[in-house]
Amino acid sequence: MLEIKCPWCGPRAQTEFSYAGDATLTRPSLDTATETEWYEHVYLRGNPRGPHDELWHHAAGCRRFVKVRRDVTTHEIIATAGPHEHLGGGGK
Amino acid sequence: MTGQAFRNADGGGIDRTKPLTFTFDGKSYQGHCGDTLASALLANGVRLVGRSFKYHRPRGIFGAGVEEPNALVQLRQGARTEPNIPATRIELYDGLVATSQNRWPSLKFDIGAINAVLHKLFPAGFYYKTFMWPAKLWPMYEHFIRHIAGMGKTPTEPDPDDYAHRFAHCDVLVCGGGPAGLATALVAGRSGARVVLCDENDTFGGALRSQPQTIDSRPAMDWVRDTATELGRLENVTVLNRTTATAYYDHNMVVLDERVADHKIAPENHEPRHRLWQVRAQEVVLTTGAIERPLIFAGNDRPGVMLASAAQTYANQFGVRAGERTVVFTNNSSAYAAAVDLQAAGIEIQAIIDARNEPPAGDLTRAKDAGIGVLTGHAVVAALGNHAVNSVTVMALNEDGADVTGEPHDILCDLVAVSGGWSPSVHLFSQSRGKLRYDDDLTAFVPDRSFQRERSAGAANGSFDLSECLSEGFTAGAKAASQAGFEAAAMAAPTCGTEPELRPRALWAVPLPDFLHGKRFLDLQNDVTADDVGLAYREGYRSVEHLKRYTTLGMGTDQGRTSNVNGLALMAGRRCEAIPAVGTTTFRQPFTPIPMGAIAGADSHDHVSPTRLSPLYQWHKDHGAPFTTAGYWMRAQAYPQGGETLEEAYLREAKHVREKVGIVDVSTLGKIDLQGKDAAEFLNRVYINGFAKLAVGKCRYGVMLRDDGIVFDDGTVTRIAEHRFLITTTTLHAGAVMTHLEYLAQVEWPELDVRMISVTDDWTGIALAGPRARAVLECVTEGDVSDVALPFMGFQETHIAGAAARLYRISFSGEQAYEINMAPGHALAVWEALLEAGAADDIIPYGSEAMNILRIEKGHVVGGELNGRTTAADLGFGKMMSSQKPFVGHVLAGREGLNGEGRQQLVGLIPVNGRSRIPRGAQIIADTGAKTPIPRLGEVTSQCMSPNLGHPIGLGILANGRARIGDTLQAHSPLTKQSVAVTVTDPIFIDPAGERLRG
Amino acid sequence: MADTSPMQSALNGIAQPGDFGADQPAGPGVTITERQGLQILHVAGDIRDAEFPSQVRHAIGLPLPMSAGETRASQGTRVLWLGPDRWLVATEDALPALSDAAAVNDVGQGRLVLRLTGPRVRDILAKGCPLDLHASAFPTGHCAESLIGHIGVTIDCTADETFDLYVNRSYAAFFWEWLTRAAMEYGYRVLPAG
Amino acid sequence: MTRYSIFSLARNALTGHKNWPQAWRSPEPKPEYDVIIIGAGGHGLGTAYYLAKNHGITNIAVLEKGWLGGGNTGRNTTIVRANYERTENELFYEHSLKLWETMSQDLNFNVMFSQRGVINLAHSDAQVDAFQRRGNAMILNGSDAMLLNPAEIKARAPHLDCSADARFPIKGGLLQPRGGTARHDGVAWGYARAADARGVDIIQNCEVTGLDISNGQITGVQTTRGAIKAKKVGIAVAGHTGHLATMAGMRLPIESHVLQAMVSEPVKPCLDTVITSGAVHCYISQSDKGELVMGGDLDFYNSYAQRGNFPRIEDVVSSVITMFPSFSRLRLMRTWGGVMDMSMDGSPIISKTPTKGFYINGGWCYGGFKATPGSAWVFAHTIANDEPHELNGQYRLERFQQGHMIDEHGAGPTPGAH
Ligand SMILES: Cc1cc2nc3c(=O)[nH]c(=O)nc-3n(C[C@H](O)[C@H](O)[C@H](O)COP(=O)(O)OP(=O)(O)OC[C@H]3O[C@@H](n4cnc5c(N)ncnc54)[C@H](O)[C@@H]3O)c2cc1C
Ligand SMILES: NC(=O)c1ccc[n+]([C@@H]2O[C@H](COP(=O)([O-])OP(=O)(O)OC[C@H]3O[C@@H](n4cnc5c(N)ncnc54)[C@H](O)[C@@H]3O)[C@@H](O)[C@H]2O)c1
Ligand SMILES: Cc1cc2nc3c(=O)[nH]c(=O)nc-3n(C[C@H](O)[C@H](O)[C@H](O)COP(=O)(O)O)c2cc1C
Ligand SMILES: [Zn+2]
Repeated sequence: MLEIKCPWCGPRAQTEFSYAGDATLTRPSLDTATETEWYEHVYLRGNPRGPHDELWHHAAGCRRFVKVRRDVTTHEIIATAGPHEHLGGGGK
Repeated sequence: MTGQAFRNADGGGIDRTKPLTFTFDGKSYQGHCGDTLASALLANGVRLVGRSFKYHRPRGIFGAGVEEPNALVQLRQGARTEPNIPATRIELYDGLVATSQNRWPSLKFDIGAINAVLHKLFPAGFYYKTFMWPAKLWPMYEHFIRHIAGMGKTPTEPDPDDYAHRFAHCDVLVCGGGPAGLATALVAGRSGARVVLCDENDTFGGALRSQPQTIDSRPAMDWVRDTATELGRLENVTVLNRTTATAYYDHNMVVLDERVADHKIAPENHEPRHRLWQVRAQEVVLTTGAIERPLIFAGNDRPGVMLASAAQTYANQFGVRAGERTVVFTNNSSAYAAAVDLQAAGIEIQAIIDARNEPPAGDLTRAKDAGIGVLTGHAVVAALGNHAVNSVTVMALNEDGADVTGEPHDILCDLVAVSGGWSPSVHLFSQSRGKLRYDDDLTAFVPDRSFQRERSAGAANGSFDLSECLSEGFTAGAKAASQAGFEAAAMAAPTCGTEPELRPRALWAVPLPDFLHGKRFLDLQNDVTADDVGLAYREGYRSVEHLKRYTTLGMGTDQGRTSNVNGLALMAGRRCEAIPAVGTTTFRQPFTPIPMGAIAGADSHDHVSPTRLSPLYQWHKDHGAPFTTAGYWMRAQAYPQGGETLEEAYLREAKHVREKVGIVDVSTLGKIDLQGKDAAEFLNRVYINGFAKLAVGKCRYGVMLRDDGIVFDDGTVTRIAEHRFLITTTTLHAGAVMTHLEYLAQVEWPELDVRMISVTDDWTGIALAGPRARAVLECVTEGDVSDVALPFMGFQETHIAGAAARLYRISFSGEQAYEINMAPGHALAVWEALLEAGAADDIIPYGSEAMNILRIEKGHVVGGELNGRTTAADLGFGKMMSSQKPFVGHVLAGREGLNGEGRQQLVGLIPVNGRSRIPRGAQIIADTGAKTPIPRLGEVTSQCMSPNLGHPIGLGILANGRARIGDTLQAHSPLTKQSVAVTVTDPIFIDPAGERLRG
Repeated sequence: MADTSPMQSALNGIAQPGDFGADQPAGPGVTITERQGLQILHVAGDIRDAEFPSQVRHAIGLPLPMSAGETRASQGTRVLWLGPDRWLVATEDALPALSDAAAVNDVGQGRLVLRLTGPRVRDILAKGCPLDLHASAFPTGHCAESLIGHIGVTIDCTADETFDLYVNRSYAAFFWEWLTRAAMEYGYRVLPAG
Repeated sequence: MTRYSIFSLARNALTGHKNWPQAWRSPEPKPEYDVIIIGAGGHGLGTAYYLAKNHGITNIAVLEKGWLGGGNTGRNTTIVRANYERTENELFYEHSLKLWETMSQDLNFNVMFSQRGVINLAHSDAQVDAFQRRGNAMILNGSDAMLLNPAEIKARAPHLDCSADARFPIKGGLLQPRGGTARHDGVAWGYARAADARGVDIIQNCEVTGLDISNGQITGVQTTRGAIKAKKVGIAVAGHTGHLATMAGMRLPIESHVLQAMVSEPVKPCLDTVITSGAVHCYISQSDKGELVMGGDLDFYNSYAQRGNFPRIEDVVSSVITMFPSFSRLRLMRTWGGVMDMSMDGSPIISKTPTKGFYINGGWCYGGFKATPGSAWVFAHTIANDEPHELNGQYRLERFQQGHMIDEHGAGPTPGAH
């Protein structure tokens, strides 16, 4: 079981969280973005083999979304932060 | 010691004053407290204990611990029976019952042994090459293969025992309680760190329990006892015996399996049978010791061939002679100590056959002092005998070990104690992603680089000398504690009696001379031989992974503990490559097999996933309602009266509601309280329709889409106050909608001032519906609920039956209806008050089935229609989609494929004959006689008998459905051999103008 | 208008007072009491909005705890940190009136509150809760939201060997069964609700 | 190729099995091939085989970074079925199922395809409805399906708890009698041997590290064993699809996730069919060797690690013993993980790409083993003709942008959700 450091609650068990997907995506504007921009946003993924920035939802804790940089080849967590903060640590 | 012919009068850790009776294959024997089943069987001279997997060869006891590949038995009887338990791992208790496996009709005479005769036809992978013709006979061949395979038998009754889980956190976890582990735990424990120490055995001491040594000139076991006592007294140390570190996962989480009651006939006083620990450790120290490897020669599987350390364990720990006369066959120094101990236990040592040409002088002196003859540069080429060994054939090895030469000579013996060197137990290390290194001097893989916060010490680290084990343990304990933030006092290693280095000679399989036949077994459990490696090589299965899968080497319950290294070394030899270049197969969890019950803990059966109950649950139950699940919720289906079937009951209820009045428990709907200055704007973005102008005290129906433009969920939104809304969701999507809204608010639109909380549990919901609904309501509230004060889609905060309540005039049934929300503690009172107040109006409770009928009659969509593929337009919500404002999903909803020709749209269906039920799950087609594949125009998503219309109806989604209204098509169910002609209609069957709900 | 309607506990018909499970000469491993009559508010707000914390403090007489797991207590009232923008106020007194600065919900009836006390309480909770419940990591005055037996629970260590658990009401029966089964091996006593 | 049969087995027995030839060669890579297939799993090897057999193209290399069959082909729960509701899927998987039925004979390698039936359990009336809908669609599309009542299910799986008060009571089940299991490794080996016999070079320990593309046309690949040229390159790398696509400068509607599987210790036959339950999240069958083979949901986070985590093991095992209470005392022997190519609608992508000569086969989610022969068949067709086969036109890459998703579960564009 992974241990994820919630920026608010501290280190907590993986089971308290639910995975919420790629955190590198920037949501297109609701009113001005094109169908292609939305298509790319909703469907396409970098799916990198290595450090991956992703969101986890601390569902059974503070219910905040947390940004996590995790190496998907080792599951090592490099850094965590709030959804609008910059992640420290290595990786891209 | 009745009948225990092989038990010595003294020596060992057993309690001779406590005789225990057990049976094996129906025959009764005696053993002692402290025995394992294996030691007790050997004490009684029982040597044949099982049959092998494929050839059904007779097999005996080979090891003394987790490495045992052979002696697997069916333990216990009835509901507690368990297959495949190694006799070496079973602590004897009084009344133990064990039976041998994989034989029929008996262990001594096994029909399956015919396979051994036909063995030539059955090399590794033979089944890939045959049984293909005629193809239709394969099921028969397979039936035969399956019955030959397998081992023990599955219980046929549910498990009567309890299992528990346990989460734990510590600074230092020590896996393995031999000298290295005890030393580690001692230093770490004294530092004040939170320490957990576990060992799979009943007592601590590891190898010292069976290999007597000295520490500070005293018996090493004294030190073990002192240390264990001190550790037991330290409050910051948790000491767990009978506890296997079974799995090492990411982020230093190690799973331990504690066998709380396996050493008893049954668990006592409510204790769980196993307790599964999930330990999160700052630092882990692996002190799991090492396991002896065998040497491979013809007939090396016969009962009586045994690991030297195992024979030594039986002698020293259990006072049991594993034979009368033994030949010790080794390629390293460790067997010399074993030989001396065997001799001391009264076993006659015929000779030590040492593969090395020049064993270290110390070994030779030791043998000489004990009067044991040593034959150097020799090997056992074959063990002879049938149900047990009776002699071995010995020959000289040539210089490179690739051949045997000279005169063969036979030595009589009933025990062959073999040692092929030692393999550190690196399983957990590998599971933690650690990288191994091959050590040529030890002829073994040892830990090299760690990737988690973990280190190895002692034999697990390739250090076999006791003083080295202790000093490595002290160092590891100190390092781990200080890494975890504690100040650890270094400890000086005590002086120990010296043990010679192993100095093994690599010898992976003794060559088989031409004049001899016989199989040289690598994997005793799966009957994989040295020749199978050759075959795999020849056929191109040369990667160790192919070797493993083609031959099944190491795929048994012992996971190849004693066979893998020999197998891959043989393959390396074939490939003319170095052993590290060939590599190992992957070590996987678990370390040793653990019962599935232990893994599930308390989380099985009724607790496999949570159940949620409405505050009215008990009332429903008391009134005879059967329940159905909706997500975690249990919902009352109907209230059958006096002998009614379920269907009769819900048809009656559905009719009654439209004619009179009824109440239904709708507590399961999701409810979200949304507050904040931007709440209205937030809703505007989330729903396809507008909410900015919704007045305080009004409700509105809303539909939300996913980002991809498909309908996500629907429900109502009520404006409670200027900046406060109550959102309802469907039962099934409540969690997902909440998460979706939180995501949007927190991550995407942080600029909006909104906060939300799920209030599903805080408000119980009761819907009151039917033409007489208002009349009933008026009896239980003092508020004004007239049509003017509370019109359709109106909202009030009021009191009902004395309880503070939220009252919504919304309708799912299409009738005049109210949804009443109140605090759950009051729900029962309100429910009963409504029934009482409504008695004059003939009120009834109705369940989820009638509710479903009412909504189908009104063409409301739920699960079958909101199937994650339909768009708002498909479902008839096209006009609701606002063009005034953007909302989630609107862009991708515009994609070509989600619009235009051919989309399946919501329609109603009525049987043409007015009678036939529309088959459940029917597909809608034009022509039942068409050629396969028959085009599917659509599908029936819901159907029921409409008690109010007097004929069956259905909802479906149909290609170009709205344009097909009036057409006749087939609702076709070949699965149930039903086909009903249906007329396509508007999906709203009752009161399309909505007069009833406004009335 | 005041509530006149009778109240019903989520454990009605489920929890029976008495001693259960293993015989323990030293007494039960844990004693379980349902706490009834607590007023509970869920308070959400933005602490950057200076008004909000001071208003809350004014209304309940306690400052909002600001760090993870922190609680504030006075006679009869406890304030629990649930997250950076959420708190739970549990009081035996009358409900404080909170202003518009916060999003407030009365969740008193939506929760089952159990008080667990006894020498084995941490052992029992650790059967299903992944948090570090050791006294050094979860001392008196500490609280957390987490999972116990796969159900979300708010855990409040109110005194040595004493924990209050807040469970969503619809899970009450399920949780009760989990809890009492977990307590079997240590023996447990159920006291009448109070 | 020496034909395998009981006669060749007997003949070789006489010579101590010393004369069996290699099942496949280990050739050095040539500088250029007509077609390069990346990934020697069942799909890649099968594609090479059908390119040779159906399309007469034999100058092919299959490049494999590890050992052939070591990807998901070698680590799946081996369930073979064609029980889909979407027509696009059903026709494709039914084609695949037909190929399974003759695979052993076609390859002259017994892949032990065992049609012991696959049962999907329904635990609520709504699920019975959904399964009936699916079963009907299957039959209309020419496949086989049967509806079972609880008693019929109990008769086929006596250890199953069919009691009415079970937490997930069994209300019925959808059986596909022709479904079953196969010996997963055998599939890879059988295709490898048959492809090799037709001249295909299978090159193991050869990782593709880059794709050479010029002017929108593929020209070859870079590998750990040097550059190799080809004008047509197809990838069949399952969990690594996203990674390979990056080399072509593409992002795909695919994420890589870890899925675990596990086996119990072997026991005598006790489960003679395949049981799956969507609501309880597990599937289970018994192998010919006797182990119970079990799986469940993903671990639900992106991963290329081939190793999973404990919560999922707990979950699968508790589901299994809830359904089969008497399995509680059986022991779990081994667990492992595989890297899954999860697509955005749960259906695969077998498609041309914007780069000429570059073809993609991926997005198999939980179910690509059963697709092996069908996928290989149509992928070979697509590569040979530079046009999709009629059965994979719908699996084109553009479908997402156009809004033609094939979303069996209606789970939407969340790759872990399918
Ligand atoms: C645990 C588990 C259970 C499953 N259960 C089932 C089931 O019951 N039924 C079912 O139908 N499906 C199941 N699946 C899915 C199924 O196993 C896969 O979809 C299928 O086997 C994929 O086959 P493949 O040939 O496409 O990929 P693989 O067999 O994974 O082959 C891809 C190959 O590509 C190689 N490769 C990757 N990158 C490179 C590179 N850069 N250069 C060279 N080579 C490369 C890999 O090493 C690998 O050998 C399961 C999967 C898993 C993990
Ligand atoms: N005669 C020789 O040449 C020779 C060879 C090898 C070892 N030894 C001796 O063995 C001892 C080695 O000491 P040590 O402490 O390193 O090892 P050890 O073998 O004494 O102790 C390891 C302990 O860990 C337990 N264990 C292993 N895996 C476990 C797991 N996953 N979970 C729980 N418990 C587990 C074992 O059952 C054992 O009790 C020394 O006394 C050494 O002299 C001698
Ligand atoms: C259907 C199936 C059955 C298996 N049976 C066994 C088995 O009986 N014994 C065993 O040790 N492993 C068994 N395995 C697991 C493999 O040993 C191995 O773990 C798996 O192929 C993944 O490879 P890896 O662990 O080397 O990464 C089985 C795997 C599959 C797919
Ligand atoms: Zn948190």
